Amino acid sequence: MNSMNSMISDIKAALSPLETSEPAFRQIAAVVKPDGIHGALAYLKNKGFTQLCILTCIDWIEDSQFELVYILFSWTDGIHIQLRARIDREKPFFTTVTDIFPGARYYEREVHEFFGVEFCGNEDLYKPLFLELWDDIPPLRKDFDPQAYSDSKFPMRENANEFLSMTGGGDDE
Amino acid sequence: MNEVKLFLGPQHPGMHGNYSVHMYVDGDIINKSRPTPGFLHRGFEKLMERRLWMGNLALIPRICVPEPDINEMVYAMGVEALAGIDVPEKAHWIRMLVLELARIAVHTMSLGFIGGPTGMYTATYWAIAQRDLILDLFEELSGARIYHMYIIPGGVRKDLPDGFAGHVLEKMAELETKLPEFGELILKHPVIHARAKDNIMLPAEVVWELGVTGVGMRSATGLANDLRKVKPYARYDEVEFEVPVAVYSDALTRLNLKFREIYQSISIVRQVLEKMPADGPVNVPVSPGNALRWTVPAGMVYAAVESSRGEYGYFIVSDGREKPYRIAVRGASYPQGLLGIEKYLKGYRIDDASLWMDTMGVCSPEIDR
Amino acid sequence: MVLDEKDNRSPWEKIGDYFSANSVWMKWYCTGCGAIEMPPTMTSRFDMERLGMGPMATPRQADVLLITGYLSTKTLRRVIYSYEQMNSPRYVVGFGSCTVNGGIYYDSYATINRLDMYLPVDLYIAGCMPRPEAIMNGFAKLIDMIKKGEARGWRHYQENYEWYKKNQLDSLGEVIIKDEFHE
Amino acid sequence: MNAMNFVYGFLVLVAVFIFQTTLTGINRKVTARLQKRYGARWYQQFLDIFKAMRKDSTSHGWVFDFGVIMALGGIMATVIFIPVAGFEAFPGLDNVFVISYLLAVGMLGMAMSAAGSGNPWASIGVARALTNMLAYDIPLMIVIFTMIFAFDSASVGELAAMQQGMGVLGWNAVRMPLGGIVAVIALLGMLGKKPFDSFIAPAEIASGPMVEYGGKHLGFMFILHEFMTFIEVSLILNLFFGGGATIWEYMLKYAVLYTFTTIISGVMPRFKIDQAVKYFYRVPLAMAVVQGLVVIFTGLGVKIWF
Repeated sequence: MNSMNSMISDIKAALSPLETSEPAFRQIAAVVKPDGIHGALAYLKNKGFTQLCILTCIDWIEDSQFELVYILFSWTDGIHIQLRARIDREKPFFTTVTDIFPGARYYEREVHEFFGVEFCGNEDLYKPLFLELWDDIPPLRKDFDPQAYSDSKFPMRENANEFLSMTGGGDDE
Repeated sequence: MNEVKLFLGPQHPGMHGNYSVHMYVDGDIINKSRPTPGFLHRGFEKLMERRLWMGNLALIPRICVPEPDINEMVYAMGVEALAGIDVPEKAHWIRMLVLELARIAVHTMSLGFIGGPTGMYTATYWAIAQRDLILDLFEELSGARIYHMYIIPGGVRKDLPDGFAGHVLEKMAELETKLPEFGELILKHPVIHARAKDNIMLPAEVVWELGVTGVGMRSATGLANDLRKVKPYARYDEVEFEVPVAVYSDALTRLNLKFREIYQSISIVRQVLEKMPADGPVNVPVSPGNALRWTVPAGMVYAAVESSRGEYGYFIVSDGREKPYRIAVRGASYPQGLLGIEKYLKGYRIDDASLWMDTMGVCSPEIDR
Repeated sequence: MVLDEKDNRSPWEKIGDYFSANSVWMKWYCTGCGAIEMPPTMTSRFDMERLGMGPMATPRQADVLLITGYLSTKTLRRVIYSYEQMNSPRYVVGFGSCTVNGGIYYDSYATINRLDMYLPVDLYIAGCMPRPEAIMNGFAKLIDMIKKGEARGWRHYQENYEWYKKNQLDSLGEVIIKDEFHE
Repeated sequence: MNAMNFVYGFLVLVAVFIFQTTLTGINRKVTARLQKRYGARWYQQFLDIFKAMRKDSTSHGWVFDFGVIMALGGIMATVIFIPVAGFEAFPGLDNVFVISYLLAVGMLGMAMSAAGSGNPWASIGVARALTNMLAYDIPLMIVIFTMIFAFDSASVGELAAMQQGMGVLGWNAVRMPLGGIVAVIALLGMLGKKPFDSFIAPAEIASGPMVEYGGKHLGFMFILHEFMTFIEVSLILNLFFGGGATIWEYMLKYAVLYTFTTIISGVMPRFKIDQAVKYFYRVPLAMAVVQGLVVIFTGLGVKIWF
């Protein structure tokens, strides 16, 4: 089992990350440039990080950037790695990593559906996955307001007694 | 060749939960299948950004309905890592107790649900009744049967009630007398063998390709890849337990593994009750003042626990304010429930599709969120 | 659902309602998390079959549609489709606070807030989620209502079809999905 | 054959319906007790049928409607020809072949109707039901032909009468033990009890042929199912367990045999359809052939018997 320190120095040497940190017990965070993600994932997979736990995205609306997060896990070392890269929010294009981790396919579809990030090379990207007949901006973007959407689409109940008065019930119980 | 399009689900008795597998069949054989999630999509990740750090406690257990405690645990672990909270010793042990009881409940239920696809309804009836005994324990502990909201950042909500340890031991003893009956009825039944043996295979290379964890991974690779062993959380490094493994993963092996894990969990529960400190605080206040105005320092952390279906994790981002900036959920059944169904259900029969859902442990609410 | 006060059922309808009340088959459709309390209600501990209730495989065979919890729009389309496949007399039971007013998901972009805008609900069972005891109690109440001829949501749906359809279309855009395979 | 025969026939139908439906209700309770619960009321099956008859129903075209009527007519006609404890509404017509061909009319009606609904699950269910029929029929027919050969009679009533008078030792199930086992296994298949119920499996094909039936159509299907159960159990009872000298003996034996199949099915999962066929063509078929050879070439159990 490699120690955390040697792993961090390995990563620093091989990936030349912009920044590394240790956010939690046995967890390493590394920020790389977007074009370095592919190489970094391939390198880490060879180092024993064989499992892609999750691929997700963060919307930094103030910086006008999306941050893609790849979390890998090594079952031999018991270490999680967060690999992060920022891409432009206005031009959210990225390449797929399904050639390295085939399991990323559905995560990419999900990120595309919820954030609108397009992964070139993932052929199923444009099929709807979770949402059906969606007619607004991707819902997990920060500028999407679910309350307003809900109010406009799904009417609320005006008062609590309405149902009781409608059915004429409520008195006998 | 005359292909027929079929919907297995969402309203099909063989489907657990609101999930759908669309397939093209030729006779009984599946030629092509495609998972259709999203029927349970509630937009949790968005809703969590709109709730306070403490307010989220009510929301998170609803992500995985059969086993809600893992949600509370990962959320608590992640927030504690971000805010640098040290959890009192006793709280760790109580958390383990809750998690293991939940694991027993889920495994018992999933053993019983094998009755759905195979038609063994008697097993279902018996197993659900056994699970109810554990839900009674939860009710005594937290006041709720399903959604407990018991594990909170900083510890657990309150101490164990008086006499709780005794009740747990009683129920465990009763469960141990009933489990051999299930073994007899389910795992040794020749017709179940005919249905489940050499069926719904999961080869080791597929495990690595999809990223399947949990029982699926352990039954195929022969490695004891359990987060409780590999990266212990709470006090799992201080209890002794085995992780059952196998090198040939068919539906029957996975059932067997689940059955053996129940015994391991019972043993962990006993050890926890033995080694737990008798007194001491069970939680620490997370903030000096109003917990509703509590802010968590900025940072990003990934927390994961071993659920009954595999690695279950939250990726939590805080920007230092009163609400989380983003929380992403890694559902444990994501790989086998989506890509697995799409790629590896081909060639099996219609009857086996729900067996896949059952033995792999596909939990639709955590896929949809 | 405005009820006319006096009981103007013919004797045949009364006999029919007696049979309907004592043999209520529910549609096996787990629409939300309340479904996790259905297995205990059905199985050995609470044993729903005592009341003559049992699960049925398809909407054609069923009498009562259980909406077990929140409904996402994607599910609501299927639920409406299922409801319209059922043969009358048919009943709808809403489980949990999510069907009453959206519950904890009041601000979600994917779930509806009021079930009775889209389907004629005969009975709500409160709770998040309702315990098996509450479910049994609710079913006993439903049986009572059917016996007295009070569960007339299906007739209300027929009479006010345009109103329901308008609500459904307003919220969902399209009720029936033409291509579920997305190809 | 005069008017009285038809009156008898009608009375038989009414009596059979009441008896079999009551027994089904009691068997639901037996299953419930097996599953450690209280279970439905004994008359629940009546309530279910009358409730279904009360409901509106949806038609899927004239083939769908006509198939139901044809099936019900065929099955009801078959019931009248079944001899019960020496009583026959139409004496002399209780030939095995008459019964099995009339039964086929009912089966075909069901298949036609279900396929007429246009639902793919129903088509799969019908295909499975016919495959299942093919599977259990061959071993059972070998045993029945052996019996006809040995006793020189194809009349169900005569075959039943021949077994009476010797107590248990007279039963064909004892004279031909392998054949008796084959008959009980085939009965499970005929009744659609587990492990051979893959054609109506709810969790696999959403109850198969029944998938589109609702309301009155479903009520007819339930009545049809009760009659069909009566025919199948009666056939096995008459041929292998000596029928009954009195009506009470017959009813008692019938109830025991039917409850036995229920209990077996309570602790069984179901075979997939291909496994069911393989199973029938392996064990029961071999047993049936061995039984046939033994009876035909040695006469053991028929000519040589105490």
